[in-house]
Amino acid sequence: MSGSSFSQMLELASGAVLVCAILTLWRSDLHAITSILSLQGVSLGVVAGALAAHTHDGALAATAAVVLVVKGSVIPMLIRQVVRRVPGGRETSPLINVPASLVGASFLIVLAYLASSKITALSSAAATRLAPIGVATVLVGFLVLVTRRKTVSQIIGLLLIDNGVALVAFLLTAGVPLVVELGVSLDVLLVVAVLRVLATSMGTVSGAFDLDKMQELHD
Amino acid sequence: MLIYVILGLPLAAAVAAGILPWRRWVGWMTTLANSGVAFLGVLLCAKTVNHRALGALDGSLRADALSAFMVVVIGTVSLLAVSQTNRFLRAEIDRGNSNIRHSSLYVVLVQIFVACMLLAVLSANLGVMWVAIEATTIATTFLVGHRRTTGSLEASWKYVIICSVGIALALLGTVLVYFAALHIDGAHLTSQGATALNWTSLQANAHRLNTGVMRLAMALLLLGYGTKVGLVPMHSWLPDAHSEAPAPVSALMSGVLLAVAFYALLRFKAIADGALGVGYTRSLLVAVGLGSLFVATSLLLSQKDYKRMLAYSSMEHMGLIALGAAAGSSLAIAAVLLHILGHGIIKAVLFLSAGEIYLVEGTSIITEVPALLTRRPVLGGIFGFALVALIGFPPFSLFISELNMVRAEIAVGLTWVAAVSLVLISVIFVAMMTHGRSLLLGEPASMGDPRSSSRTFAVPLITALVASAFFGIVAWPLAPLLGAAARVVAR
Amino acid sequence: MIAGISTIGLGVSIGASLLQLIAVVLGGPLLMGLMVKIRARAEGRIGPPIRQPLLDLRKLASKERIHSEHTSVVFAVAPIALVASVAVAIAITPLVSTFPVLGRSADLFVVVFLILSGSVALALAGLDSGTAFGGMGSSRAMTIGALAEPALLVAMLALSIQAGSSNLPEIVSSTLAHPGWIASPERLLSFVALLIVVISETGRIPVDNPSTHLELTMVHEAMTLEYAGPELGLVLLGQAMRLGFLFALVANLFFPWGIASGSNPAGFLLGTVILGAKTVVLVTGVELIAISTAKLRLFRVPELLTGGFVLAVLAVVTGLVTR
Amino acid sequence: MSRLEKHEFAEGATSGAHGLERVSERCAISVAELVPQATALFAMQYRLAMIAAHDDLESLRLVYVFLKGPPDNRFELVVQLDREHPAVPSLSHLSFSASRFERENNDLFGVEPVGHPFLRRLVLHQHWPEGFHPMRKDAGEMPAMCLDASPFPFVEVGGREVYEIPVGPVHAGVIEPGHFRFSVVGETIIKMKARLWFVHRGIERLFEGRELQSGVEIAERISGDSAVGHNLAYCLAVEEAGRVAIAPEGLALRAILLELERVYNHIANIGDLCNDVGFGIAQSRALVLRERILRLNAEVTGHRLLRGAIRPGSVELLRLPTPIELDSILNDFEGLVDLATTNSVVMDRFRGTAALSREDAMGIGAIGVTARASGLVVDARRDHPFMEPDDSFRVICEETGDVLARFLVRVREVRNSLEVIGTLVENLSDLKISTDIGPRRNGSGLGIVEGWRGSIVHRVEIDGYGFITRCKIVDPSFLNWPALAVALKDTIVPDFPLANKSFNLSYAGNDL
Repeated sequence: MSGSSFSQMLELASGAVLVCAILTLWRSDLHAITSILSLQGVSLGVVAGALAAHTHDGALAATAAVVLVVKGSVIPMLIRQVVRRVPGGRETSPLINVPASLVGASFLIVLAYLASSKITALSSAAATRLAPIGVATVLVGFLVLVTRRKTVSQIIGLLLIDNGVALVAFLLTAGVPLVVELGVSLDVLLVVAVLRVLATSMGTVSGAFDLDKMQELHD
Repeated sequence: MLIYVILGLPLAAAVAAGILPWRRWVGWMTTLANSGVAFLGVLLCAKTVNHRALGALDGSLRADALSAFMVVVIGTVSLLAVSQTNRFLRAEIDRGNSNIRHSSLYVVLVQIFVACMLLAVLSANLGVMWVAIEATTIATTFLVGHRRTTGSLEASWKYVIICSVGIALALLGTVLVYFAALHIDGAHLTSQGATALNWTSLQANAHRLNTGVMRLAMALLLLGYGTKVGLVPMHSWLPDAHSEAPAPVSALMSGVLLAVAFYALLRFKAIADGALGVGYTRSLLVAVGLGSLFVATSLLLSQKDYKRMLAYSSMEHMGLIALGAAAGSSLAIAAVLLHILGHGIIKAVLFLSAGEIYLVEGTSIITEVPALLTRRPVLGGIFGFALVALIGFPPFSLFISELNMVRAEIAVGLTWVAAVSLVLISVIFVAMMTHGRSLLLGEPASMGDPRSSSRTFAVPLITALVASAFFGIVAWPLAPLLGAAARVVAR
Repeated sequence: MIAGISTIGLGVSIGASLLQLIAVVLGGPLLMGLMVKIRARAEGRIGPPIRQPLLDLRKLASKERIHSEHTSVVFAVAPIALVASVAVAIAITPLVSTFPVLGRSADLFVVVFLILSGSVALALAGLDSGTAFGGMGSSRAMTIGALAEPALLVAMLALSIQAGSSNLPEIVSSTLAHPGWIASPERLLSFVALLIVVISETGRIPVDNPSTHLELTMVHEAMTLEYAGPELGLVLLGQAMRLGFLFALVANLFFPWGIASGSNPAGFLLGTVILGAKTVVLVTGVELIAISTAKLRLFRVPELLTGGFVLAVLAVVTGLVTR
Repeated sequence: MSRLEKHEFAEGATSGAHGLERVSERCAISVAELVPQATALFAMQYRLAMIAAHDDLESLRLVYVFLKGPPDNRFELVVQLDREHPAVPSLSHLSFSASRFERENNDLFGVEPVGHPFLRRLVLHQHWPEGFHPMRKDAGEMPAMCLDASPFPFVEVGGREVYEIPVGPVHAGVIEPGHFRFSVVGETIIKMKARLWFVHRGIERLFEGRELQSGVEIAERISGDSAVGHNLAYCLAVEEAGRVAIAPEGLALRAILLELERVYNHIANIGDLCNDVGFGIAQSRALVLRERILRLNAEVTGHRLLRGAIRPGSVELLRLPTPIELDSILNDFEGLVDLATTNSVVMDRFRGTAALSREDAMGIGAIGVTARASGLVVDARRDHPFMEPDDSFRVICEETGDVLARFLVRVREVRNSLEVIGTLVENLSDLKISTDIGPRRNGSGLGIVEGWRGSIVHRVEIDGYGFITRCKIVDPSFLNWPALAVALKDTIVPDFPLANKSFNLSYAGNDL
């Protein structure tokens, strides 16, 4: 892969990861959000794949394959099963409305850019310059997590954060060592599986897919 | 070899408990496995006390004095907690809240939980350590939600979400550290590869890491692992999870899980101190430590539920430990480690006896359980002594460790921090005494059934109390080990 | 780049601007007619001929002027202000040639200001008529505009960061020089953001339904309900010119190929034809989107526009990151 | 029930005319008994379907028609009133519908409901002179209209930032006239008041003195889109008054026409709903489909709007719809529904918009599609059937009461109606069924038909010479218009056309 097309590919795929994060804030149809999440997983896999092709790194290529499978299809599939049980299939009552959270997201993106200046200063590699995009994805994930009230939306927020961290990891260090990466992917998968079970039993025990309905514990 | 056995014991116990249907003897078998861990931990201490480190699996696993000490803490507290598992499961089954299958799952998950914590402290690689700590979250989720009530499900939901977010931030921090390690002195190093995340090499090269990246990384790590420790601002899962989880699980989580997460912070602190000097991490730790102390104090004052009271007390002690670590001297770290051990044992005793109180009284509201000492002298006595120990009365070891932490803080110039923390400790002291008095003393409304607590319950707990008092009076068996462990991370 | 202007001569520049103006004055209504036609065809109808808007304009021009007695001078001036502001914007923007008259002043902020002042004039006219619908339309249009204009500015900013200048002819010229730019994330993002803004500013579905006659749902139509005769013609012409201008601008910012960069009259003619082709493609695409979707709930329109705004911000940040 | 003094309905309590179980009772009571009797009936879950006033020259007579089903129960309370000072105690505290009927009778007959809390003009606008009651036999010539009439008293909503938007009565587009006044804060509707009766044509008066057969032409034009519904109700009422029974095949033929009318109107409405959210492509498909059905209608009855096929005592079709035609319509219809339901913007516009709660629907006494979309199980085809319901027939309900619910009720009813038609045509061979409606006798009859909007009720009285003396009509729109105002609360202004279309109420049927 030539240098410029490699960096262009990297830019597009990383950009897609962040755009997907924005789209999850934008849409309230949970089915659509799940598809967006899947797209984000694929974009992440493409980032890893492009890096692997560029550096001829076999371990990284394996990681890319794992990411594609786990984040592109397995996790969205698990989430889709939870979404099916949500009546209406929509995020109906975010704590702050969509326009406000979108404006918030734009602030977070700028913040991420400013906060990452120290990181990007350290290396002039094409990939390193894109690190703020990953950081921004993490912050947008935070926003989703904090402002959305459906259990599914919270899982999605968590995954956005996780994908953002993964993007930073790929861009900065071409992925953490394979054994760690496998552990990380496995952990994420297990967390989603655990959350899926929890969301389901919360739905059956108290009929709550809405976290506002779960306010037993407080001080 | 020793390391393999230590890791293998709980795993083997988990496999066995997974295959066999739950019986009492399965519970005892896991207790045996955990006592093995504790014993081997002591052995490991003996081997590492003279600053030697043991390696295994091509250097992926590594045990130095600090790891060995943590193994002992994990072994001891899990031994205490697991020794009560049979009683707890029997009671749950008798009440129809659980069945054999759930009980099996419970035993398996507890052992996996213990194994993950052991892996976290024995790993040489900071990435693997991250994976292990994240795995503890997964293993404990269903333990927290074991009772499957609305409250416990909500608690486990909060627990998983908040801790996963925190741990994701920690991963981001770890990635940044790795990134810094790959760009030592501004040059890109690719040859380092996997060993770049080994904390020994990181610590050796610490002074050459990029300071800007390390600042960001350390802040993220403190926020991330701080979530697992239960430090502000991401502490809100802690009281819910600890009060909703079954008593042995609360004991394990409060007693060691928080400490293991703090162990991760200590490791990173050593690296960050090398790169940035002590000042940066110190100010961060002081901020979160005082914050946690403050939040814990304010919520302890008006607490009505004794299990939540214990949970907030955990937050308080984690705050104290963070302040101790902020001081960072050898003395301070040694005190921190002693505090970790003392708090682990005492908190385990308290949660286990609180579980017992809940079992016989059926409520966790303080005012609904008056005059416990009169009605159930053994149970009340254990709870009372443990509470006294927790508040920091001599002769228990927490007194010594708190005293030494304060001394260390003053020694490094954090006098105002020490002063503020002492004030807050005093307030907590009063609050806990008040709650304890209304729980333990007073006129019994009715005598109830004076069922005496069983020996399997009382003996381990009393032994633990005595041990804690013993270490409070004579520190010599521990002193060299603590010193050796402290030197691993202290400057 | 700017040096080129001196070589080309003022006369040619004025000629280019005039050509642009004529192209948009005729082309804007035709584009509107095209959109109606596309929709009609998609719905299985024959629909009015594409030149229908031009015929309508001719018809309206020959009618007598009628003013409500409750209106003031604002009502009479607003259509002229609308047409004039758009005309100036058209004249100075590189649509057919990269060297229109006053090309140096064709800063993208100036153009945004001109577009905005046309919207304000119409909104004032809606308020001036004093009817319930006029006020309602104005308030809705201003709400939408308040969200669309920042998105427009920020999206343009992203382009100017990439080109290193906020001068429109320069942006167009440097895009010509770097064809690889069009696949860059910031270009794609700002393209989507601009498209959203253009759809909302021209009152197309899903933001506004130009073909509805239900007073209560209208946005842009509601402001102009009180107009009749030649003044209605002016308003419609202004709106058509704005539509033509915005689409031509977007087309040229992102796909500038074919624009005349010399003083050859043949090049101008070719540029006009290619510009027409580009805008027709763009308009067809937008109308196809409009056909396949429905009008958003009024309170979801801000979601769409702030989404466009965030994409624009994203474009700026990506531009800064990848520089 | 025990407190009611029963009077047998002229010829036996159970009218076995159509082989259906039906309990019809009539009970003449004094003015004083009205409130307790009505209270008892409401307590037994009866609904008030109409209050028909009659001018018998020497006295005025009110007939309160109460309905309950299933099983089909009809109860009439008859009250004789003094012609000079006609006054009855108001039932408005018992039933919201009653308050509207009472206002109607106050305007048209001058029957004063004593104790009505809200006695203002309903049917007659302010320019009609005070004291003129057009339905009285002695009303005489049309009086001069007053020019200085007071404006219609709308309830003004006070408060900061509340403003009013008046719309109509003349609208943009080809719509019947009605004036709406919105009190709005920002874009949110606080209160909507509808002013109707701009097309009051005196239809009921036109029936009087006509021959039974020639009532059909008027009945079919009460509300143009409900030609079958109104005409069938009229014919059923006339047949009941004349004690005539139609053969089951004839009733099945009539049911086919009724369902055809339902199908083409529902499909048109589904298209209109899509158009109101700017999804024109769905509407054009709906219009194409509607046109196909109209052409089918023309082949089946000779008239695109199904007029002229049903007459008192008879029904005549040119041909039956074939299963292939029905299948093809269903197939195209499913394509249309898919197009709309898979568009997330369309669904977003429909969902949650102008929701009418079950309680509100019940309190207002809503019927038909409106009621069923709010979860009320009411359908005259089940409650007051004129023929044994087909096995494939289902009462279709949704729970949420929003635009989406009304849309879905229509969608599912179209499917069900096509299925019902399909099974009905299987067993039919005769296309013409006719029964002599003589010998002449006087009497009264009630016709209840579930038109596509809801239950249409006609109450006809005939004399012994084959003429109509009174025809009282209740279109479902009369009962459902107030529901629109309730559902609009907290809806935003731009959603009004959509909400209005989802109720799809008739102006002509209401105004009469």
